[in-house]
Amino acid sequence: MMENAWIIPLFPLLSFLFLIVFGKRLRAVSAYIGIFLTFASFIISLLVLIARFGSPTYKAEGIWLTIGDYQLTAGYEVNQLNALMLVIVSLVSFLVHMYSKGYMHGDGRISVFYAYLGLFTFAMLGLVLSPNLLQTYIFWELVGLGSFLLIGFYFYKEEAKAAAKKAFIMTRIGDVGLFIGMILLFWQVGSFEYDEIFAAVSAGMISEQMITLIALLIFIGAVGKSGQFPLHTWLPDAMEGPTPVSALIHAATMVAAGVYLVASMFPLFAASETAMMTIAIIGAFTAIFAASIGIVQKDIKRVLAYSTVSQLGFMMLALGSAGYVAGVFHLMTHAFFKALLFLAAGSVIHAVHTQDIEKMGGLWKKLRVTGPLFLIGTLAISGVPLLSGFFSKDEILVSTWVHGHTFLFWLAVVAAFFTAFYMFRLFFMVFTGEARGKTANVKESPGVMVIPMLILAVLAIGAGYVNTPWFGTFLGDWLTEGNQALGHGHVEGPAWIMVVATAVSLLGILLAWLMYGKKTIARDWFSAGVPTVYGILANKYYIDEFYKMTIVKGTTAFSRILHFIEVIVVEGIMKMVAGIISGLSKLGSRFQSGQVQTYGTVAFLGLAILVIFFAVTGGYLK
Amino acid sequence: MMFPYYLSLLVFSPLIGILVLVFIPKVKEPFIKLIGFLATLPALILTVIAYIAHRNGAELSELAEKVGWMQFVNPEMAGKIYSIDYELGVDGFSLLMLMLTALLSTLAAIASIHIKKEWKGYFMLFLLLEIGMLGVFAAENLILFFIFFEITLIPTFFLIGKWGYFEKEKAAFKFLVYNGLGSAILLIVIMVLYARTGTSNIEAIMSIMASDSDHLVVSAGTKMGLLIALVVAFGVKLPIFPLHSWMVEVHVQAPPSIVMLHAGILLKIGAYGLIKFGMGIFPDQFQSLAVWLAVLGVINLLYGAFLAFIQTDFKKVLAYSSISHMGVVLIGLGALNAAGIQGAIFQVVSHGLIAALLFLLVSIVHERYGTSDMAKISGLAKSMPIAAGILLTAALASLGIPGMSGFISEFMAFLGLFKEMPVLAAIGCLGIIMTAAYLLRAVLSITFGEAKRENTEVNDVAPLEAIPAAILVGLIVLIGVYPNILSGSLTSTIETILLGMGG
Amino acid sequence: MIFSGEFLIFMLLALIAVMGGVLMINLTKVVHMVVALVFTFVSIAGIFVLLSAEFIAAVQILIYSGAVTIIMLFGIMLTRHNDESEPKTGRLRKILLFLGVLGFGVVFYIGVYNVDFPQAANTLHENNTEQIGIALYSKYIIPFELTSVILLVALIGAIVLAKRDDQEEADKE
Amino acid sequence: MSTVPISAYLTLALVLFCIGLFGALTKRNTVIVLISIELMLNAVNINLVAFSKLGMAPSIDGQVFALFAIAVAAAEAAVGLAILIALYRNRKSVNIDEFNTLKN
Repeated sequence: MMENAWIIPLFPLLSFLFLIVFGKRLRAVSAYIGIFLTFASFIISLLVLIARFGSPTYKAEGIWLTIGDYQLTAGYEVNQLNALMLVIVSLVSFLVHMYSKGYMHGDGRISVFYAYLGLFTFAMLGLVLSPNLLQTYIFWELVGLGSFLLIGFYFYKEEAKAAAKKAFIMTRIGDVGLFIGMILLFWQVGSFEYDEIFAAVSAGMISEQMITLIALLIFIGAVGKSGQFPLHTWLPDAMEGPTPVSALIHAATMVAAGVYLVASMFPLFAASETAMMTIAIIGAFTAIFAASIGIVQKDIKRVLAYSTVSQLGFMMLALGSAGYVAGVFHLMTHAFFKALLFLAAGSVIHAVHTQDIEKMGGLWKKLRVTGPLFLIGTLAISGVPLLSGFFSKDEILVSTWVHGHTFLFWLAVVAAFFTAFYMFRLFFMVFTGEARGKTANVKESPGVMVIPMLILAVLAIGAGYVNTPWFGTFLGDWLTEGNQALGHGHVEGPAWIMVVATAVSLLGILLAWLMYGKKTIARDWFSAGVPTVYGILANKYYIDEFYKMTIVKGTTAFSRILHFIEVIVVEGIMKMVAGIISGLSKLGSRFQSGQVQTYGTVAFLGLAILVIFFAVTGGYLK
Repeated sequence: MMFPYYLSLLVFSPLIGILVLVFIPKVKEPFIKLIGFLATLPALILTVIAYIAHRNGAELSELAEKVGWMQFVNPEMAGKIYSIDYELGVDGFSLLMLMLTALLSTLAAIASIHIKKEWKGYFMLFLLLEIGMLGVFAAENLILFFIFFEITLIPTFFLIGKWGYFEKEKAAFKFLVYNGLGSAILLIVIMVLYARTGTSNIEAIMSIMASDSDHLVVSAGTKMGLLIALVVAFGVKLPIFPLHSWMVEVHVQAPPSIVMLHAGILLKIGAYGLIKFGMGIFPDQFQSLAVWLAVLGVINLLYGAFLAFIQTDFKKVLAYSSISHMGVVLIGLGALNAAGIQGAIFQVVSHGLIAALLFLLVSIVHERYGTSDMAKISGLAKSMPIAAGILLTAALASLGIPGMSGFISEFMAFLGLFKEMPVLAAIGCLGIIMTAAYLLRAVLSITFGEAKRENTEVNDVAPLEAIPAAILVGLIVLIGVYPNILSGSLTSTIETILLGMGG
Repeated sequence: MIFSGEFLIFMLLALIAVMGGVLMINLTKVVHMVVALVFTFVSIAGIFVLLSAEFIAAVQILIYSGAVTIIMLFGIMLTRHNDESEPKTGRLRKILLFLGVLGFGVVFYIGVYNVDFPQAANTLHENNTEQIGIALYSKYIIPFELTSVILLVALIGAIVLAKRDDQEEADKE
Repeated sequence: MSTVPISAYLTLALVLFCIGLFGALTKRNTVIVLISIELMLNAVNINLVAFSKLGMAPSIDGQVFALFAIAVAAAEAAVGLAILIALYRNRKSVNIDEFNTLKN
């Protein structure tokens, strides 16, 4: 089966090509084509995963580009991480395809939407299958392209346009880091192949500083894609895209690509202590930073977006603390519960046609299915015991503690507390209490939207059990099998960590309940109590404004300066030269007065000068 | 397959069209356009046949031809006969350029349907321009090269000056003055080389120069001077940073179908000349100049990008983007290793296709909206979804999205430069971000957003317009997905160049 | 240098000739200029006599001092009677030309001032007119005839040019 | 034989030639320009005649040439004047500044 893995990304590609060409005529039928083809992908992915359990890594490559003495190859590889990601991606993608059938119902450009989804899925699957860094980079960019197209799907909205542009450019900044890192690595190793890179790293062929530099550059790529601080601002804005897109791209798959990249390059990162430390710090900081913003947001999707940023920070923290398994594990569980949350949020938005949580409330009774599903997602992300998020988050905390990052550990704990708090704040505001908006016409979403959510809910509950301290660490053992560099499959940590994690999440839920559920604590005690802090948080630490003031304005100003140079200096020199020439010719044309005497004078003067010259110099022939 | 005078026929095949056009009354518009289009086909077919034959293992040297042309005796050296021969020949690189030229000429001929007046004169000049361009890439002789080089100038001048937009005359004169200056410098270089070596055959000069390690034929200083002059001469064409201002104006004022050829081929003659003559004839001097070329390349890249960022006219954005992209060519050349040179050549081909595509779209949009001012067009995705889609594709190709040709060339050029000058390359990478920024800013402001009321009543792309666009997109994607399709025929060219470098 | 009578006369004639030229340059009235030049022409005739070219001298007086001068005076009369003085020309050009002419003159003077050919005996002064006549009608017969053609052409040309166009006249009236 | 050296004649001719040249190029009145040209021709004649007597190989040829020159000069004067009159008739001026039809 594994030798046929190359076929997996081709289905969505086919879907993309087919729909972009014939979509106009197919209209609503396009949805079925997209769903069917992604389903095929998913089935094969599943088969590949099953096949991978029993056999070693499979890899096939062909020559793609010859550069001098180097042969760059393209191909595909199925190892543990790839196989797992294949299934996650194709499953979520399939579910989102299905969900979109209901969500996008009636949209005139549905075929385009499915085409874009197909493109994205193709790129993401290609990314996952890549056996070398160059191919990863190629699909990495294509994934960004898919994301860009889908964010800008509502192209007539100015916000969507701005968000798409921002997403593309900000991730591109990160991509350039990856680009540079990749090329530097190539000249160190002489190959883009992961195997050879890791071999070179373990053989000590590359100097310590170089590894650190390369690792950090590659990490910049991951920062851009995964919305880590300081390149995180595009991710919340990306919520301008249709909600299923947010679920697929900006929660489950693409944003996790950064984490995936770091995970798949893990041996390289592990070789540099500085790089690992940086990743851990950035991860932890992003986790708490985004969580603190999430507390005060009023847009349902933005809250989820900040929570995504924050969770991605957790994953980075895990990877930076050598918790390879923890990172990948959380990546998997997060994919499920965050996709679930987004789809449920989409269902809510679909029902009430607003994203402002201030205008929701009391939807529990109206949305009989969506409500509980949302609750499941919320519980999972908050780390309530026995749901998937609990296990993976616990794993991360353990890794961090064991690795000795005490301070980061406590940061992560606080972030976990925030997470529980703002997620339940969201839940209570949306589903409980008084209805604050028009909820008369609210109807539950159609089955085609509910079924994907149900599947994801099951996974959000159960996915954690593949790797638990109690029932065995199957996932961890399998992932690290046959590869020393990835660390141990399971990290033993002190038992109190689990207690602390449970305690903070329950504490967060309690606080949220007190404020928004039972309302024993005034809702505005925070915003009224410390308005400055509240203002900072509500304005996302003014990061966007800061960028606008510095980078955007700076670039424009610099461009203006260059424009000035262009006009004054470059054009000026040209004008000057032209002026001198035309001045000279004007002078010359004055002699062309039509008067014979003038001509005679000039001719004679020329003669006289020549004569005098030759008389003085003695002539040419002398 | 390969009959004698194959290349001559190829180069001069548009002449048939000119001759036919002479006898057609100038009012028969559709007929003239049809003839103009058909006349570009023989060259295209011949180049494609040659390329396929080459891919199947045919030797390109079979195509070379040589006929005595003129001879004269050097009065001071009795017995030494100076001769200039009519010599045509191709290598992998120039065959590629020939194919690109033939293809873009055909497509530009199709895009010329929007020409509004004097079709007869237009197509006659157009075909003459094609002869010049084909000749430039097929000439194996410096003097012949120069003649063809000049042939390209004159039709372009008239095409811009007569069929362009508002300030067409000014642009045409600027074009002529700059390029005339460039070709004057080129002529000096050619004449010095000819006088010193006694031959004008490019390969003969190369071998003389290669064996002239003691600088007996030409002193080291002169060589350096000649190379710098060559860089300036081709730098005008390319264009290199301070010599670029003519090109912006030409891009804005010339008719889009001509800009397709201009941006697609004529600019590339500069790169072709630098690679073929600069590297081929003065390999050692080129090496010492490489750093500066790379620096210039980075300046070009960033300068063009930053200026494109604040333009308000879409055509100007594209013009500065061309400057920026030509920086990549220089970067590749400056890197002076297999990756870099291959990247530069790829960029030449790739930018040729992408620029042609972009200007094709400009012509389509301009035809319908009567402007290319970005403030006046918006919501193209609503009114002309197909055009908007292709425009977006072209922009993405231009900004180097993998899977399209722009990425491959950019990647290889930077790959090359990072090996030699990592810090400079890292600065250059800023250009990648800027490219994304300015292209998206421009393209999104046209395609996205609310469609203006007066803009809604326009037709989408007509089939006749869509065909060239589809061909271009197809080629761009083909090169992007499977770049080896080009690199195969380039290997020998690059090896020869690098051998000359002694590396 | 021998201070001979011949030299004295030469100096006198040369002085008159140059004086005439300089006056021609500096006088303001056109008629005066022409008259000044008559002096030059006459003194050049004297120079010719000194050079044993009596016939040329006679021709010089007849044609230059007589015919050409008279033609010129006629020309002046026929064109503009009241405005005989001439307008000023550009000062810069005058200065430049003066310098140019001066330089030109100096250079040629340097070339000329010590030209000295060995004196050879000659018989030019004997039957000068006869010698010229023999030369003209034997050796130079073709140029001589051509000269007559030129004169004829000039004659006809001058008449054609100066003749009023009848058509034009008719239009005027 | 002759006590006046040839250089004296040549110098005299040179001076006259220069005066004629200066006059021809600076004077505004066309008549004077014409007459200056006559002066230059005359200076040439002096040279011819001087060489005919005091040159390396004295002969009558120089005088014959001077005659030819005089004939041509006379013809020139006549034609020149005729042109002048024709021009005057058109332009009502003999000022050479106004004769600038060469410009167009």
